Amino acid sequence: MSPLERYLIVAALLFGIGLAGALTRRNAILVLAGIELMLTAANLNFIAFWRYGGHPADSGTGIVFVLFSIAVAAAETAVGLALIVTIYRHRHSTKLDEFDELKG
Amino acid sequence: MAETLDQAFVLLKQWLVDRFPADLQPLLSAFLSAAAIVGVFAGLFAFTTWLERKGLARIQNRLGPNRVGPYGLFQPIADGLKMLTKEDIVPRSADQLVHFLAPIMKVVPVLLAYAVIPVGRNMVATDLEAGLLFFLAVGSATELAVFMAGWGSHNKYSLLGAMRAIAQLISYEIPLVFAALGVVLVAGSLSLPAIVDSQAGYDWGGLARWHVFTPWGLAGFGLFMIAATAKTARSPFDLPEGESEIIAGHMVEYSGFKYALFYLGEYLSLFAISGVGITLFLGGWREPFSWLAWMPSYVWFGLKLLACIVGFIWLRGTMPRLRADQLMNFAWKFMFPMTLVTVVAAAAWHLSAGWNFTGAGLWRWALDAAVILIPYRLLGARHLAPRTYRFAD
Amino acid sequence: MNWIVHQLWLIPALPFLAAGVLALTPRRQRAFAARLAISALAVSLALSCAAFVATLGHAGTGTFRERVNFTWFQFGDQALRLGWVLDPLAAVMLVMVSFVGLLIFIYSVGYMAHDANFTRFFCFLALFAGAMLGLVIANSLLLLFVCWELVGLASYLLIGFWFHKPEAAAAAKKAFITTRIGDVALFLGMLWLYSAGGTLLFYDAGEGCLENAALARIAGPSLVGWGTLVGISLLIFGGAIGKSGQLPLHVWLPDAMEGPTPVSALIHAATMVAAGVFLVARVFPLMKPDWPSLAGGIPLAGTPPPDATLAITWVGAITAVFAALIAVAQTDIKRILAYSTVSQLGYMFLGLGVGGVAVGMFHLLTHACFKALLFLGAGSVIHGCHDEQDIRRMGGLRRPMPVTFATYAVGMMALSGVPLLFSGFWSKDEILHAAHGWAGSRIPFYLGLFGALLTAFYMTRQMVYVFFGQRRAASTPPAAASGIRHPASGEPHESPLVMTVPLAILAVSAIVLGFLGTPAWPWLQTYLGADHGGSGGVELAKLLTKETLWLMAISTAVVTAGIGLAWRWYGQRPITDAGTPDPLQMSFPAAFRWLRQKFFVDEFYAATVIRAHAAWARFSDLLDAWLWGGLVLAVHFLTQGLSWASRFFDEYVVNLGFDAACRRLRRDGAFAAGLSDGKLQNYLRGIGTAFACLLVLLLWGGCR
Amino acid sequence: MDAAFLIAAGLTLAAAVAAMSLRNLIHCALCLVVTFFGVAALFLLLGAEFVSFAQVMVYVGAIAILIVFATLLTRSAGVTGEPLAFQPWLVGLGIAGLVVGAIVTSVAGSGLLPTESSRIVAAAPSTRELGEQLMSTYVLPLEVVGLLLTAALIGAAVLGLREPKPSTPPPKP
Repeated sequence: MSPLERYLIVAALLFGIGLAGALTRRNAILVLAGIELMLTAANLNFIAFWRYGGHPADSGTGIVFVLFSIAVAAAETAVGLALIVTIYRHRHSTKLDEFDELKG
Repeated sequence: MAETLDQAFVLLKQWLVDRFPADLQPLLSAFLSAAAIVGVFAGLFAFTTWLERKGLARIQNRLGPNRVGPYGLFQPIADGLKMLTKEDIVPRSADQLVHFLAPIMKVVPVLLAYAVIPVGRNMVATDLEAGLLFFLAVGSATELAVFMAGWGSHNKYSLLGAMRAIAQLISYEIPLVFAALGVVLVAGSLSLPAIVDSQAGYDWGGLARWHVFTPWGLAGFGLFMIAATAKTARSPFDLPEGESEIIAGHMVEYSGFKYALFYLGEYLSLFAISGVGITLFLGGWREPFSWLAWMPSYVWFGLKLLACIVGFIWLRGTMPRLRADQLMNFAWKFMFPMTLVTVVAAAAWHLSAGWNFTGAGLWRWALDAAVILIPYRLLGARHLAPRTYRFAD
Repeated sequence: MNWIVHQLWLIPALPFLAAGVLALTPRRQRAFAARLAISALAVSLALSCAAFVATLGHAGTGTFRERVNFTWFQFGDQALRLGWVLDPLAAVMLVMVSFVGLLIFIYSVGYMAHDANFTRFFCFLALFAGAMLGLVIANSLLLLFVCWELVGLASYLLIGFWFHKPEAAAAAKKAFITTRIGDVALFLGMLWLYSAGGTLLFYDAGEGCLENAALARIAGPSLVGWGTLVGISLLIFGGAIGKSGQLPLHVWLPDAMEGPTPVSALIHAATMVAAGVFLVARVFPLMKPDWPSLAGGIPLAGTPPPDATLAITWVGAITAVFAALIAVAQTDIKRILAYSTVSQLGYMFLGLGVGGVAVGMFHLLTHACFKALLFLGAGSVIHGCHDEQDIRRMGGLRRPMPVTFATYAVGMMALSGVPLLFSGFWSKDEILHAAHGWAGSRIPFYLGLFGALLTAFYMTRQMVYVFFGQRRAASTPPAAASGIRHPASGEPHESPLVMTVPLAILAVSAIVLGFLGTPAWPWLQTYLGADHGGSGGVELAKLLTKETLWLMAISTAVVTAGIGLAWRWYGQRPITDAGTPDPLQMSFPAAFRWLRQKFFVDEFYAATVIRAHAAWARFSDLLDAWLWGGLVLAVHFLTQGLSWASRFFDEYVVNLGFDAACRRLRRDGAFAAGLSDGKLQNYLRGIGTAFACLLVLLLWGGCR
Repeated sequence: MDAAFLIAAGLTLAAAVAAMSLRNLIHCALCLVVTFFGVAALFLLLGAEFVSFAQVMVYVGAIAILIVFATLLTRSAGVTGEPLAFQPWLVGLGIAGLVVGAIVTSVAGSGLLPTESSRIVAAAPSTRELGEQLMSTYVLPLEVVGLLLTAALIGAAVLGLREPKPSTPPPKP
């Protein structure tokens, strides 16, 4: 197994764990945490491809992409958590399956 | 001779390492550095507790420790023994694991931070390229330790104290980072040894070219040190402990050795952040005047560190504690914009480095000072004005 | 090159900066506003003095002229270059403007102390001073023009400072529009100059438009070239006429009295009107080219051809007398001074025309001092009398306001030209002397003498009205409230120290300044003439001859006659009641009416220019209402008809099919809406399943 | 090297599983922190020093703290009685398993991936080069990210503000 594949599989597992968490947990905060895990897995992929991807001329793109991704994750978490807190204020609950106002 | 004296510790370590087989050498080298750091700074911690108690006593017109040893010098040892022999109490309702891990979480990152601080010429444990970032990243782990202690104790005072402390730490982390950013901008590197090197040389026949001797550097140093005071939760920013309001904040349920670890962690982070402040603005281990170059570099670092510590002690003895809203207002309405301004000023300084016409130096100074002073007047006037109290009206 | 030359831009920049900061300053920061404006101008004054000293050191060795030029922007191969210049002319103007300006600033602190818009006032003042200083140092006609327009803008803002007063707003508009007429001429002249000479820089290492090479290029070898040069000069002079209130564009200047008094002082002494004179002095080589030295030769060999100075001389001389005549019959204290300014500006142009730069500038400098003094004195009087401006309702102020009286008397004597001790005498005498020696005609000289007589007469009349006799305020109620501060009844009082100290300083300088240019020691003439030496009638050797002494005797006699006449009519029989008609009115009712009504110039303009304009506007309005309006209406109806048709088609043809489609869409939409149950994780599940399926499909499909 | 990788990867995955399955939310958050540290370690192993530190700073220093705060603000800390998940939790797990399976299969079976030998190990960009790239090549994305962060900051602050009580309309005169 080449080093790249090792990292890719770790990232895939991390992604799967995050996805499973996001799909199965009721608490909105944990769902958000699961999404963070998925993002992190993506970042790991970026770095792994940057390191072993075979594009020597491209010295910084992977890193820069991950930096942007981290920034986006930070923004997403901030807004997401603010939303959760606001919802909690109105509904006194953070259970995701109780929020279905938007159903068709 | 001076050269040898300067490199004494480096040579000693080299000599020691050379005794061993090549496989072991990197490991041993790292171990020796770590041991030296832990030993020296733990010793400094002991000394500082004594110095602080003595200093505060002077300020408050009393004697301070004077029973154990000459001038109470062995007081820290006695304190340490007492701490070690105390009963380690864990509340029944506490989260055992978190409660146990919190003090470790506090001390370990701080010790990690020392890895990148150059304490002398060629005396840095690891010269990371992103050393400053490493320091800041590791420093942000402290907040977690505070939270773990506060939440794990299952005590409302400790939780309140922890929340307060985290709010404060996060708020002051931003000015801290921005104040350091100006130096990074001018030095063009995140590596702390490289930042020290960027302050090499002398101006005006003998005055070192430290960043603190520029308008933005002076402002940045002040702001950095204020933020550092808040970040290490020292007076006047010691709200997280606030013994008169929330007893001792997140540490209320700790006793014995764990409490000592918290105490140690606080002082170690104080030294670390002072060390970084020195590195960023005060030229690190460099001497202030060219004719003082004969003194070993680590002596200079130690002297500066001592000066910082004394400054902190003095501050603690002088200033009253802030209120929580004052603390936040100060952070977001004054510190944050001002540090942004210093970044702009540093950029202006950097850009104007190429000026060469008559009076360029003066113009540069005036411009840079104006960039800082005008926003300072606009921002500071409101905060530094004499406070008027409105009683129930 | 001296360091000050490089930093010369700071002189106008500092007041500009102060104005900019003040524009953003909240209204309550009064002390800050005053302090900032005054300190900015004080630094400018210090720098101006440094510049002056720098030129001084070189005065003996010939021309001191240092310039800094830079390219503003480049379009195509044409570079638009600006710059600044330091020469004796600019240096004395800088010192004068910043010195007088500074005193007026300080005075304003007292005068405007109760005004709500104190900060705005100082912002405008600083802008005014900065614009004027910029105008002085400009080394390019374009830069000069920019500052010139800024001066106009600032004067507009300041004259209309109390814009809630209709008169003030009207006066501001009048000033702006009237000067704009002159500015159009100046602008045309500038364009012509650029097309003819290829540069607007005054001095540019021999290539500037005031230097011989460029002049020769413009003038050329033919009569056409001569015409070009004279045409450009006359157009530029047209700008000066507008700015300096010469006939026939003088009408705005007296009306500008509606502004606060420090503004009047600033306009009349240091900035606005001086700009016109300075402009002519600056481009004097253009106005009066040194024909023999221009290469190429002149077709009219022998006698030099007439140039623009002819026009300058006549306009100046006629204005001097014309305005002085009007001043005789006015009753508003500031209006008298305003007409006196117009008259004195006429003298300056006369001096420029007949004697060259030094003569005109000397009078400009002395006049700046004593006219600022007079205006500030008048302001002090108005302040002390609780906003009373009518001299008929003053009287006897000598005792309650001693300092004002003393300084005002100095100013009055300087303006009248009382011999030997006062600056006005020397500078006016200089002009008369030059006029006497003018080759063209003797008439300007006689006009000048007559003007001097009138000047002495009306100033004495004003002095007597204001300071002598007895108080007449209570005898009639005040006619109208002037300014935002309503006249309060009460005894007149002396002004505060912040107002009287500038008066005293100005009084001293009104005396001292004259000795810089006496015939015995014509320092200023040599200083300025070092450059413009070949152009004028100043011949230093002859200044102490019999002719000079004779002229001085004549002018002394004329002044004495003027003062005596006025004293006899007004002083000997004290006027006791504000309603009493003027003694002059009793003697010559018809002539007095003409003078009181300012020769009906305003009415004449109203009847001709303004009426023509109004008629044209009415015609345009009719055209708009009927011709274009009708067209628009036709298009309107046409469009409406088309819309009706379109709507009909839309509703009964298109919509039928569309409605059916919509119904279908709604039914299907309802089904799709049922799929989204609002539960977040169900969506996520769907996405995950879809993603997995897609991946499996890809793997299966052999995408490897 | 290999051992380091195994430790880091194992720690990361174990902590991730714990973070997604523990009952106490605070414990979940703390495990999340461990995961992030593990990923940072993986980054270090891959030679991405800067990203590793940035990861620690942002995820541990900011995001984890935010999650903890949100947990405390919504009073969902210490809830132990709650079932692991709601009704069809097996479905969720199955879908996740499907996704992971698909990805792992494609990774393991792919011949497109470069092997280690194809990589000519170029020197990792120094921090300075990284900064220069950010300021030149990627300056536009950088600005956009800055804008995004600002917007997120303002948005979060606005969301977090206490809403004023809906005021009753003033009585009609």
